[in-house]
Amino acid sequence: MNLDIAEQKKLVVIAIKEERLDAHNATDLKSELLALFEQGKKNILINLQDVRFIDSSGLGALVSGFKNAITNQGSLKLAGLQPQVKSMFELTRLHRVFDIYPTAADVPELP
Amino acid sequence: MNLDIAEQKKLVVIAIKEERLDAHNATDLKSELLALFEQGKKNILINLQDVRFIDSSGLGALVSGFKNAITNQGSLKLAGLQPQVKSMFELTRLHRVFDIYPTAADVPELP
Amino acid sequence: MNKNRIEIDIKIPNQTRYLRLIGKIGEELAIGLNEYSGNCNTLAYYINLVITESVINTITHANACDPDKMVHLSIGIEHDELVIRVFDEGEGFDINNVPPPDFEGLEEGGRGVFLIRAIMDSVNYRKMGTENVLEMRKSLKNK
Amino acid sequence: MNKNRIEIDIKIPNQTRYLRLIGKIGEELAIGLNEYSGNCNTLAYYINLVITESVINTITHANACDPDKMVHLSIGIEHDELVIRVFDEGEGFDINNVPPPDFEGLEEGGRGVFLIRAIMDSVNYRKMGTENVLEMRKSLKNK
Ligand SMILES: Nc1ncnc2c1ncn2[C@@H]1O[C@H](COP(=O)(O)OP(=O)(O)O)[C@@H](O)[C@H]1O
Ligand SMILES: Nc1ncnc2c1ncn2[C@@H]1O[C@H](COP(=O)(O)OP(=O)(O)O)[C@@H](O)[C@H]1O
Repeated sequence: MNLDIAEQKKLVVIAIKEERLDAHNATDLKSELLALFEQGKKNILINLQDVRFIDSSGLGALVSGFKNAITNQGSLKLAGLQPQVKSMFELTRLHRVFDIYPTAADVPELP
Repeated sequence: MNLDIAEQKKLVVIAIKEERLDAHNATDLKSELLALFEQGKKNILINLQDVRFIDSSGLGALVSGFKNAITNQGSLKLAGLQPQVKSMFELTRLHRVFDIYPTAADVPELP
Repeated sequence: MNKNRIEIDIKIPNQTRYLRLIGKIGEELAIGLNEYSGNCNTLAYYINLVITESVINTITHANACDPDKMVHLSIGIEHDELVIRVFDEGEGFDINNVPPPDFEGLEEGGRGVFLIRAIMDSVNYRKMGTENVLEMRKSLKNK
Repeated sequence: MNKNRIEIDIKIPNQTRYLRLIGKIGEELAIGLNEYSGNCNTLAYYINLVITESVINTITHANACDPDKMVHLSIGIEHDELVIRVFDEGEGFDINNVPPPDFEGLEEGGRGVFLIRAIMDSVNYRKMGTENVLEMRKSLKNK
């Protein structure tokens, strides 16, 4: 899957360069996230601004990453959700789980 | 069909505000053009910049307008063709019939 | 009678790479529905989602991810309803026994059927001859 | 065998408002064709066009613009070919007797069959039982 991965100080920013985050590529995202945690990178920001469509498998990959972040005393934040993508988080109540920022620039710097 | 019609001195500029110019709306365009000729407006520029798709009926409506313009000692010019739309004119050799300008701004003022 | 009848019958290989195509077909059908009383773009997204969720269940659960199997579905308009049917020849399951997601826990899966039910007006899964059919309906009126 | 087989069978009312939908379905099918050796976006446009041209001919010529009739077509992938079939129950015609457009004259119509032939690798129209079928094929390889 197409991802742009950039490191900003303590934060790894992953921009998902796909129109869809779905059952076809969710496993790829899960493995990418696992690889980062294994490298000791534990504070992740996922930028979804290019994602127009997310399904329950896409949500599942983000939940998986979130749990791994917590287990590693890290964090997984989200930014750039398009309105219809956001509505998927609301329908599944996952907007109460994730820290969600309007854009990547709105995410506060890590201490 | 959605058209923006504006008069610039002696030229009537018609911007087609549709993604498709096809058998579904070509007759509408033909009638709009006829109505203009009947009002004595005979120099027409059709801006196709929003048109992503044209079929043989769309081409037919433009040919119809072109013939009416000629009959009325007027003109019918085209501007703003997207590459795939342009290729339809080339396949049917109609690029040799119409005066085609890159954008509406490239069309010379009428004397 | 026929006036608004549309039938789209689709067979694709049992592979996730085709989810985009079938989701898009549903989306395009919804976008053109002049008769829908709500927002067509929202409906389009939801139909894309429902098709994606139901077909991924067929791919993984009924067809056990075998890439040589096929998936069969239909998308259509019948009497002011948008109807999606997904057929499978797997063991079947009791859709009424699928528990809702645990909103406090953090499960990775288990949200597909919940989303389908949340979006569609009626959802049922039943045996029909040698196959099973998941039938999902959404009214285009007064909603 | 099944690996790349796709079948999309469509029935729509005999009305021009559905041209966009069926053209889009062909376009989306073409956009996803990883196996195509050429430019998928160009192919997508052409498939949209061929579907539009062949179905408008069915709507106007075979079905005489009767909005209560239906149009039946299929779009699919068979053995590395994209195949479009449009069925009609009209009087039929001899596609080999359709003259090419008059490139010097300024006819309004008469470019549909020409465009279909220019784009597709093989085009034929024949009687099949009680219906006629226009079958159009394009190879996805070495082109
Ligand atoms: N077509 C099907 N055939 C068999 N079982 C199915 C089918 N669709 C769904 N199921 C069952 O219903 C359960 C719930 O499905 P769903 O809510 O989509 O979550 P998930 O697929 O993530 O487990 C699945 O785990 C599976 O056991
Ligand atoms: N499905 C059909 N049934 C009967 N006649 C047809 C059909 N499709 C095409 N034709 C005939 O072929 C001719 C050429 O078609 P075409 O090149 O698309 O131009 P046009 O439709 O603009 O006349 C039509 O005028 C019509 O006589």
